[in-house]
Amino acid sequence: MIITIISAILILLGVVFFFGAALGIVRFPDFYSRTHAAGKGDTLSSFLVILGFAVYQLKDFHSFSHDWPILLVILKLLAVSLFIFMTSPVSTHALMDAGWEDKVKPEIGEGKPNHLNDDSEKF
Amino acid sequence: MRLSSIFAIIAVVITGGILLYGVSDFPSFGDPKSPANAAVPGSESVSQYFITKSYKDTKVPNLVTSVLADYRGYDTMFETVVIFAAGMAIFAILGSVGGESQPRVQEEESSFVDGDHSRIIVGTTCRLLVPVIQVFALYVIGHGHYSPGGGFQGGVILAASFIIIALSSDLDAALRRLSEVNYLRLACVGILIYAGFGVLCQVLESNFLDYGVLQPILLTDGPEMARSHSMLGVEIGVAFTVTAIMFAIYANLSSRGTLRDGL
Amino acid sequence: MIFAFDIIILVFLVIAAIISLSVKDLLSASMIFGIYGFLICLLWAEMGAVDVAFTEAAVGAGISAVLMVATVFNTKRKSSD
Amino acid sequence: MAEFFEQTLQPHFNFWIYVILMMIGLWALIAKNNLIKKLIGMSIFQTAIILFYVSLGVKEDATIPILDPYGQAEHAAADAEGAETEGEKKRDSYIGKKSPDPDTMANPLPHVLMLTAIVVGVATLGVALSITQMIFKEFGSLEEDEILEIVKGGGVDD
Amino acid sequence: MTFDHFSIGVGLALFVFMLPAMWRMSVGPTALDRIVAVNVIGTKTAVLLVVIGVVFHRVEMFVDFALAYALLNFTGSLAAARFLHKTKSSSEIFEEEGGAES
Repeated sequence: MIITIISAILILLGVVFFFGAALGIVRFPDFYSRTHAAGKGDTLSSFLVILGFAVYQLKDFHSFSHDWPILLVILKLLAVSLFIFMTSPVSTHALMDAGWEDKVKPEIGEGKPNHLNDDSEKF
Repeated sequence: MRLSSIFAIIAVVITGGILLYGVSDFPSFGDPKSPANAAVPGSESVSQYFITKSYKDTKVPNLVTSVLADYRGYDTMFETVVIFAAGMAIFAILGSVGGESQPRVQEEESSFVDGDHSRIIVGTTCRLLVPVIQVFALYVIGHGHYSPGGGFQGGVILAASFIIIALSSDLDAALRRLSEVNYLRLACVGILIYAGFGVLCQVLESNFLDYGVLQPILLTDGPEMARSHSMLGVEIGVAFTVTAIMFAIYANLSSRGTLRDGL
Repeated sequence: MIFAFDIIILVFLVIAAIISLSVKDLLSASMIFGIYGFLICLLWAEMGAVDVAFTEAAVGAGISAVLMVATVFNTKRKSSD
Repeated sequence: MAEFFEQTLQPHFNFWIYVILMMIGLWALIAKNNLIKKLIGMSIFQTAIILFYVSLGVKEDATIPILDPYGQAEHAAADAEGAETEGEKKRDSYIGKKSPDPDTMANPLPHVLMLTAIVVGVATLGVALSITQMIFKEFGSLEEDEILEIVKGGGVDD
Repeated sequence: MTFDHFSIGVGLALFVFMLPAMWRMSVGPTALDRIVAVNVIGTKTAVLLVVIGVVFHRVEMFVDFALAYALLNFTGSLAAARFLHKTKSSSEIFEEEGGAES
């Protein structure tokens, strides 16, 4: 029972972060900030949801000799989240770099330092 | 709106209307007693036979693999031949086979320029991930008896790993790992492995692709395990062909058949 | 078969198909066709066809979109409709 | 409302959507001007047909067509009933003891037929894309009407 | 309420959160926004496959192709990024003839 509650809490936390990422994709003004929402929010929340389901697998775990396949499943689930952690930020990074090459203008508010709109200076 | 567009809408609406009308006579979705799933009275359904008897016949828990490589092995063999033929068609259309005979110049591994952050991040991650993807592809091919997977899936994933190499550095780097001559050889070897299993059964005085007679060669206990092991061999053949042809399609398409300076 | 997922995926599928046919940028069209592949894979997974879903996962994520992007790279990116 | 849902919507909703997807694909094949759009339409048409085939093998409340080597689903049901004792727990020996019930397992035959069709579909898509590239090399355009005009005007002057 | 119902609810929530990405995919405004939306939906697909596996009580089978998605998901984005590096910028392509990118 305690395992189910822990996993439910982790999964709900992940769903909350998914909601944040979805909100960011709609509400943010320009491409770069949307990429930021997609890269960070989705990665963390998918990690949390998958971790929650991995914890839930432990409910059938009674003894090591009978239930070792469950440990294998948990290992694979953790591998899924690890690879999402590696690939999702890299692809958003590549996209952001391509956007800079593609001359997508970032949106800067009034009165802010505006060096990002200067094409001559690439950070 | 163009005239052809109006005619297209008329044709599509008529076809779709007829099909929508016909759908109303279908058995409902998910019905276990529909004619495709259950036995017609007086005869045994073939899919019910596959579900109930397949494990006894072949000792393979994944029913899809056992039906794919054993009961319908002849079909799968010619599906593989179709993929091979598609690869040959692409070579014929884009004209790349035998384009250059001298070996490719062995260049240095492309080094990173200072400040080229994108190349460093993407290149390093791909270098870390490609071995994992290749090991995973081999796992998918080999473990296809017990979990979803098999030759087609594993071959496609293996080809995708080479495509990732080509995307993270350049096409030359991928072609150095799997060159033009080698992928052609690999595609042919895959089909020869598949057909070889069939001919081997014929040599042992049985039908084409009837794996049960291979028991004295494979040294297994019982013809069921012989069928299981032969399926593994057949899947490996499929994986060779699919890997080679999928990578060949990408390499030719991305460089217009020249195999140089691709995407 | 999970009926709740079934309806939603089918509706999304029609939306993705229409969007990928209506954008004028062929690069976007090929990438949105990738989304169509993801949704098809989910549909097969919830129908219980795991092997088919695995094939679609490998093909749709790894090969299909990349082939289209390669062709668009070698031809023209702008489409008239 | 519930009656409409059970009598009309649930049995045939999937098939309606397949027909709609097929109509979208056919419309794109006929009416779209760009060749790559036509190929996308062809792929949509193809997936609609594959979807139709696979959905013939779907059974309600059925599991996937892979026998359970460790009997996990069975044990979950037994745990829920509370009838499980430690002595009966032999996960390895579940399969092979009894033959599975055909009604509780999805039909594997359509999966096999369609699994190869997907990979073959990608290979043929590759062939179509290579033909597209050669058309672009020859005519310099991917639009159908421009290509037709060039063909009607006597072909490409080399 | 069993854990199955909870899992189905989580799956439905993930589908609902896919809708903003679909909307971003349809309105653009640039091609890169659409590609980011593709990326987001790809990540959600890998999670949803695990959810479906939990509902079927067969996670050990479904986790394999969640793994495949996690490993291969960035191929498309990588190809698109490379495409944009190697061609001239999309604003030039779409504005030289006066046609808006949509």
